[in-house]
Amino acid sequence: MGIVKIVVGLMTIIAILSSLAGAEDYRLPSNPVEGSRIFINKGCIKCHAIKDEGGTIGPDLGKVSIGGTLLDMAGVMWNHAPYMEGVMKQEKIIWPVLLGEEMASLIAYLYFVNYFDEPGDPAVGQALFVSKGCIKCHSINGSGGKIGPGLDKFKQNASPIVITQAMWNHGPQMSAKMSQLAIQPPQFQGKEIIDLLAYIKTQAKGRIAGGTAYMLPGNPQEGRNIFVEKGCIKCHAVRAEGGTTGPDLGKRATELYRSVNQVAGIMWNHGSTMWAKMKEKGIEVPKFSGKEMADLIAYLYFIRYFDKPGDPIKGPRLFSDRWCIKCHSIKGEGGKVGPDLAKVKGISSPVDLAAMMWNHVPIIYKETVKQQIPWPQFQKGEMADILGYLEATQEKPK
Amino acid sequence: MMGINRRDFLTALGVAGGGSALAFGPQVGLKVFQTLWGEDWVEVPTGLETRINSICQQCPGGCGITVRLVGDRAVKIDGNPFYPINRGGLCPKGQSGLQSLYDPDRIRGPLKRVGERGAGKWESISWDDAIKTVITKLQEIREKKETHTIAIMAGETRGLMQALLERFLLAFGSPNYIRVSDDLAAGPLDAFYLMQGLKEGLVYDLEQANYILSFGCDLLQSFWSPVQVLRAFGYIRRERGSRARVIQIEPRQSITATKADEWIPINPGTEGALALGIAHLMIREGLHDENFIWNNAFGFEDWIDDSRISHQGFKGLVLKEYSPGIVSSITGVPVDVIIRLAREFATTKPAVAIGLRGDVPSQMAVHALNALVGSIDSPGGVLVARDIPVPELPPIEPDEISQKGAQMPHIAQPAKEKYLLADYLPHTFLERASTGEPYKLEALFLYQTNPIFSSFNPEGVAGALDKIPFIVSFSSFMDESSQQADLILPDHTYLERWQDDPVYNLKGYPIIGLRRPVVSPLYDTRHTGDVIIQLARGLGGSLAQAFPGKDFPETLQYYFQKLFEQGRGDLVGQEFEEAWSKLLARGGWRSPSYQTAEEFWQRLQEKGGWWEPIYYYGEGERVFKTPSQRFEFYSQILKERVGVLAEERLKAIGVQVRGDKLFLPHWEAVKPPESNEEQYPFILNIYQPLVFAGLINASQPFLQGITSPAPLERWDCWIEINPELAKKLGISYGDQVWVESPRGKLSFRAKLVEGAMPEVVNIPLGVGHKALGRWAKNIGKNPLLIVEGHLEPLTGRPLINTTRVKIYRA
Amino acid sequence: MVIDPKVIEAERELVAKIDQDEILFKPILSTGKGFYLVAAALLTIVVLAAYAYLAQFRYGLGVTGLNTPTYWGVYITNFVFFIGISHAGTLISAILRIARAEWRRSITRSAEVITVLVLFFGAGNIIIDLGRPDRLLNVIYYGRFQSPLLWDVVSITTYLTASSIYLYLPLIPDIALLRDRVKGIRHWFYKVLALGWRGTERQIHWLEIAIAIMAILVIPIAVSVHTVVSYVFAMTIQPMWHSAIFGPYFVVGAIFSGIAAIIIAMAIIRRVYHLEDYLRPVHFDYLGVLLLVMCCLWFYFTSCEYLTVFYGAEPVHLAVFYSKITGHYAPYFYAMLATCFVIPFAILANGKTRNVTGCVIASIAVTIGMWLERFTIVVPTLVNPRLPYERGIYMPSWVEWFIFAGCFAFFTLLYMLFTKLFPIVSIWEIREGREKSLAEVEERLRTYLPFKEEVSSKK
Amino acid sequence: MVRWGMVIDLDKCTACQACVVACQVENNVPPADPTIDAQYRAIHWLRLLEYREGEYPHVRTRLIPRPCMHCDKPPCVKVCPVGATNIGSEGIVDQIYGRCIGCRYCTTACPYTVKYMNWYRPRWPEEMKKAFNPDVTIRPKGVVEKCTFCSHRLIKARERVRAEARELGPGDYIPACVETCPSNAMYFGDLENPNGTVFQLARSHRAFKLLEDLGTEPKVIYLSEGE
Repeated sequence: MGIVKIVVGLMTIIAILSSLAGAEDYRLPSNPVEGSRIFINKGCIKCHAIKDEGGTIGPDLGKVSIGGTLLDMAGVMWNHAPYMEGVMKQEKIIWPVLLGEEMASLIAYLYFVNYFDEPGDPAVGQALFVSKGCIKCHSINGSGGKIGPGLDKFKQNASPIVITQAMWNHGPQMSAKMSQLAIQPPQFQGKEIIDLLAYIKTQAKGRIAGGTAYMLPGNPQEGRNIFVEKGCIKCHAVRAEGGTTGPDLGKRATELYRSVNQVAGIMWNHGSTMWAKMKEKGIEVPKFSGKEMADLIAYLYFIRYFDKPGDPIKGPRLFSDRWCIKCHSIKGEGGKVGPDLAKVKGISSPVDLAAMMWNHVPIIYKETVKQQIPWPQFQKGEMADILGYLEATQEKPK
Repeated sequence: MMGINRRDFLTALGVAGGGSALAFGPQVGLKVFQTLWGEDWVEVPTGLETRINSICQQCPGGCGITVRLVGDRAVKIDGNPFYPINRGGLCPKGQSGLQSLYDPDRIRGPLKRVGERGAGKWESISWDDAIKTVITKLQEIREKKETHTIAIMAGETRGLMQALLERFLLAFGSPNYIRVSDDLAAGPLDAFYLMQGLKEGLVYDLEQANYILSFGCDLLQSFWSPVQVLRAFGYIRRERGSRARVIQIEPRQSITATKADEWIPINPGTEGALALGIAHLMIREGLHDENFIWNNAFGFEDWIDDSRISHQGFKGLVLKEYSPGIVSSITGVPVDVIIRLAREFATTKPAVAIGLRGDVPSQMAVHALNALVGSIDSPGGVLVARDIPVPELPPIEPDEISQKGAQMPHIAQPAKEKYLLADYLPHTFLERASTGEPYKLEALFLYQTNPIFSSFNPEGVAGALDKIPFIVSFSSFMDESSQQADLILPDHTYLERWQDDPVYNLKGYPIIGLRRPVVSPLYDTRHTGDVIIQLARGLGGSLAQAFPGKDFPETLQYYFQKLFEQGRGDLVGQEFEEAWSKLLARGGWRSPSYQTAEEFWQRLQEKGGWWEPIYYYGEGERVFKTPSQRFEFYSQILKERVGVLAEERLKAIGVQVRGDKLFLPHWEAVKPPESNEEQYPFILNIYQPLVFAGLINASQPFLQGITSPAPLERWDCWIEINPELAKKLGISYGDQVWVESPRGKLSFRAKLVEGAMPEVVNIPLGVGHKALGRWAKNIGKNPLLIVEGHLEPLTGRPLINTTRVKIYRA
Repeated sequence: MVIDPKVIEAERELVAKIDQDEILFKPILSTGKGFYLVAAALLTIVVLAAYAYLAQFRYGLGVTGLNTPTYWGVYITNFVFFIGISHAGTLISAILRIARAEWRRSITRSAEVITVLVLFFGAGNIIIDLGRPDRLLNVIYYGRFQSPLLWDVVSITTYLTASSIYLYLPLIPDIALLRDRVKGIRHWFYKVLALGWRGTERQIHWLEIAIAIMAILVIPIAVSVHTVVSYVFAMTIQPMWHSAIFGPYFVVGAIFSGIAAIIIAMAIIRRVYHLEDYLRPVHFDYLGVLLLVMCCLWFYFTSCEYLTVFYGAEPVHLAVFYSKITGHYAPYFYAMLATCFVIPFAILANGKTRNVTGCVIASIAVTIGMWLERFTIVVPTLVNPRLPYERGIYMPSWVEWFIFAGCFAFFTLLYMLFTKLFPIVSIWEIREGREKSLAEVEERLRTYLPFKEEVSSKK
Repeated sequence: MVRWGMVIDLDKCTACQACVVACQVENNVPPADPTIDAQYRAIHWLRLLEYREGEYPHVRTRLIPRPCMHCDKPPCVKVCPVGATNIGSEGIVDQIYGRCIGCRYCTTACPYTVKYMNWYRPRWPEEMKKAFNPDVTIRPKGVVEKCTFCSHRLIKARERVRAEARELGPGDYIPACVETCPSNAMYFGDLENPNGTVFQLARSHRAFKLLEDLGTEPKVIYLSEGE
């Protein structure tokens, strides 16, 4: 008996792992900003704001960080659902129904919001320009060192990432120059780099041909490709996949869940170490052009977004602990109020399941009230656990 | 989609009462009853209900509209909620737009004059014949190598249509594109040019202002884009956290003054003096924004130029000459009020001063106040709108004749060294052109303008038109000027045509609306753009190559293709999308809601427009295009323009002030030379009610019906007199009163209004047409007939509120 | 002294004629040229009015001078006025009957006829005033009793029925008299209407009871009718309409105008049909006194109404008040005051001027005055709405004037026709008075006062 | 139960009269002409009132848009003899044109003078008949008409909501005047819904009603000008 149980358990684990591994790349959004339209169209905006713009009934989703993995965020949505349902009923707003893809897109968008920098303070930036020693080599408006190029040559309205990208591309040279001149390479903490960029941006004098220099926001999928193509993967692993010279970025995911230029700053800070290592290994330092750096950082930003595979032991336990079993059955076992969850059709990923749960909130809520069941709350990771379990139990069409 | 509507009108007709008639037998009885009863049935529009987004053109405001259609009939116009100019709101003019489409007196096809000019005898001809006639005429002119003798006069038009008209002239070989715009509605653009070096793009960030000091600018009635101002007004009153104060300084208690927190009556034409008085107090009390002045202004303090000559600065002039006492005696505003205004204005930031496009020194005085509080290019102050992208059309290669023709001097060019700031004078050129100065016109094209009605000298303009051998009007309506034309090639109304509508909003960012046909043309009319292209093709040669598309819609698509290629902005959207775009743009990102040009064009039609909702502060280079690259209290541009003039020339153009003062904001009385104050004791103040601002909507009965909120002032024109004064003159409410100026007299119905100054009489402008269909013709009177029309000495722009009149009972 | 027997014979004939009341039959039996001329003239006016109404029917009420906010004008004034006149008759005659005022006998009929005829015009003006006369029956289909207008419909219908019966009952014996005198179609006509009246004791008995019941019944109905008419105005919250005294005020006004109408009618009948013997100065004198009383009462109510409004000084009410006192409606108001009070009071208060001519002049004044009174009640309130609207000045159009004139002409025509069909003075009542009443009055008087015989008999 | 009401914020109102025209277009109200206007017969279901106080230069003018007040205790409904004017269960005072007999008792009883008579058959040029709103009947001559809060829109909104299988929410039903208001000075909604804007604004310290002392209990609430 015991052995059989273990075998079945192991098989389940393998099934879950393989399904999640397959789903991961699929979920990496190509244009996370797309979700902003779902945010508007589905009426989220009536209650929620993003960075001060939008409704005031719910919290400003650009300010509260509900960051976490995709399914964790779905879990947060779920946990607040009864409250939202109440408010929406009061305001006579229709419960928004989401497709799995839409839900993924929406969550990706909400996750992505913090990728964009808060505007820096040019005044602080000006001070940093001096205190970090940039002024020793670079000039702005003719004042400053002549070793490096004048920094007012940047184009007006150019994205700051263009500047950080240029910094990175010239990094090895600068680093060499600095060690030559015995200057300590500057390190940027927190938002310092953003302030500095804001300052440089205000001083930009370059003209833009065609009227614009705006960039499309980073594309994580592209970023993944760049990560591979530019050879980052040779040293860095993401979740154990890749080289081991550098740290596994999957483990540093929280650190990389920052705005684009902060991440660029982190890269810069580690620059001299990396370049040294590369020189050592004889790897050419990768150069970025266009929006490659933005894409790369978008990928790094999204590392944290991937769910860890669900815990196959916790999954079934949650199913009964969180009272799901009172209404739902799996393969005939459990309550008969709701449908048998093993027989639900049209599921290709846990997000589809999450969307389905979300869509049925009003019905489920009514039922929980009727049966006096408390609203099931899911902690970090638990959503992945339970959805993973549910997906694994799906009766796959043969 | 609403489904099909099938509801019968009037089925509930009272058949019950026909009982007595039924005695003759049901059929006969019913017939007799109906004949006596005189009722009829109305056909019901049926069909699918749809909505189409387009752009309003009842005024130049550029609001987005959503037209509700039932079948092929347009039944209601509402604001497009996505459109950033109006956000779903619409003014009464926009609402009554269907009355322009379904106007029974529209011109229904090309007309050719038969009989005397202005006799109103027309013959319908085919489009082919009409176009052939024009081509023949133009070819004649070309053969004579006098291509410069044609001109196009165009009203409020912009974007591609203007580009096409200009291009046509250029390719044909004429410099004479004459844009006639409604100056009453613009802000102090001349001051904007002289002090900031920019000819357009002046916007007031009303939504963020806390204190709005309006010097006679009737914001709520005759601003160029009414809905924007009305929206902003509602917003600053209650929607945002703090409530802005609005002060209206004006001789008449207009609607703006009524709705403002305070109305300050002022002697007409002295607004500039009050502004200088306020400036005096601000400087004296040290309330001005020294930071702004230090960093961004020129000519505030006394200064020494390169050749070591010392010059007076604004500060010195104002402190010396405009003490509150003096200003009070000029303006009639009590000293304590001036002091209060100055302190409030200086301390309630952000504050903004809004003026009119009156005489240049006054414009400068008002605009200088904005600099004194640092409200230039700052939230809640004066913004400089970002450029609207102008997609390029392919270059043209005019032939020799055309090149020569295009290099001729502009026909409306002012006489040498007169009206220094005017490139050309749309208001007076016709009168001059009729004398053969600088040359005679052979052909004139009128597009969206009616100079006979809107000019100050209708008889003069009519006489001038008489001397032009060939006049073509593109008007959809039989207006006064079209009556004088030889050929009328009627355009579609705005609800039947394709057009782009570039405009900027009060937040200073560019928008391009797409106007598209909501109904197929009702009559045999044709898009003027198509006509122009057809003419060009008919004329052949380099002209034919000048136009990229075979007709206007194709050209428009080409134009938007170019816009797409520029890779700027996005389709218009909700407020959130505006904020989101801004948020992205701040970091240098852009995430358009379309990928391909086809998608762009498709979704553009659905949404109604394109925008780039971005404004950056502190772009000094963009905001100050003056020689000093700063805000110039001391206008070096003006100095440069005037510099060449000798003393006697200055005298000749009527500028009394000399020296540095001439280039600084100052005040001088604009006194019409021939006016006799004793004989004509009152000043005539002409204003524009909202419904007729722009002077094109008088033929719409819904608008005639709401000319004024007050009784008995609809479908008519009236004169507003202070009751005390009326008593003195023995005039009572409703009397007919003669208003006599040196130029003539007209009678108006008297309205006694407490909100009129005792020495000023007010008359609304907008009615008094002699044509334009049943709802405009011979309704009310046009006060412009008695206006003297003095010209501003520097710009040559007519000043309409300088006429003195006497009034007496008819 | 010998009297010429011829004279005696002549006198005897005369007496017989008087006894036979020949002169009362004369209008019915012979018709002069004058009648046809007058009738033709009146008919012309009626036709013109009909044309005017047809125009209104076809084009709508726009042909009148009504506007926003003056929604009611001449028609409603007419309505109130005619309903007021209708009180003439029935009420006066009923009161006099119940009071057994013997001088009533020659005037009741002419009064009752006024009532019945004029009611048609009162109600008719309401129908004329409707925007949708074709939907009149909606009042029955969808009638809602909370509307005072429906109270009007009910009370006027009742009143019309009651007063018609009340007119008809005393007419029966006279019809019988006529039946016996004429031949041919007219005989048949009267025969039908006479309902087989033979003048038996029993018939007379029941007739008297019926008349008595109707007389009593008609008084409260009449009072209610005009009260309800006043409620049309008083039940709204409009300034100077919403007044508790409107009920009695209107009733008093109605009786006032009614009496005036009778006097005018009497005077005309007297002159045209030479009934000086029947309608004597004393009748005019008595009615004159009644008119004087009503005149004072009317003045009392009017001053109550205006004084309270003035003293209460509510702005909206004052606006209406001043539009009548000093404003656009002042001419109407002062004309009303003169014709309703000053002129009649001056004439009637003086015994010397309270003769036939005097009474007629006063009555004409009152009739005009009461129309003006209704006009100044209806219109100024509407012209001065509470909110600051334009004050449209109401000027009746030709259609309204034509219909107004038509109403009067038609009423007169019908009245004339009535006199041609039925005796305008109740013959049988005159005879009854002559035969029975002298004794009866004497008998009655005996019950009032102590008489010698009584004293002696008691002893 | 829903009670429809309107709030007009006079502080935001700019007296542009867009509401006036929107109402006319939406409800097929015929345009006047000089004659009709001079006869005081122009129909404006919604119009602007002008109050003037004081003498020059201390003049205070107030401009107040006036739709039908849709009183909870409407004097017009009380007096209608045929029930053509009636108040619905949701508080909308409506007019049944097919039943009205044109006695104009309601027009005289209304202290706000918001009801209008069709003195003539409404006149339009043939061309303009194309712009008729099919949802609103054309009134025949001789009947009284009035502002209905665009109740035909309520009917349509109900149909739409039913098709979408949901309840009527805020914003589903908005009269034409409110929809067009450029300065967003007009609000419309359920006076009984404590979460609604209208409910809250109606209880603001600036709220007042026209002729409140008459006890007609209007459902159009004004917010006064000034701070």
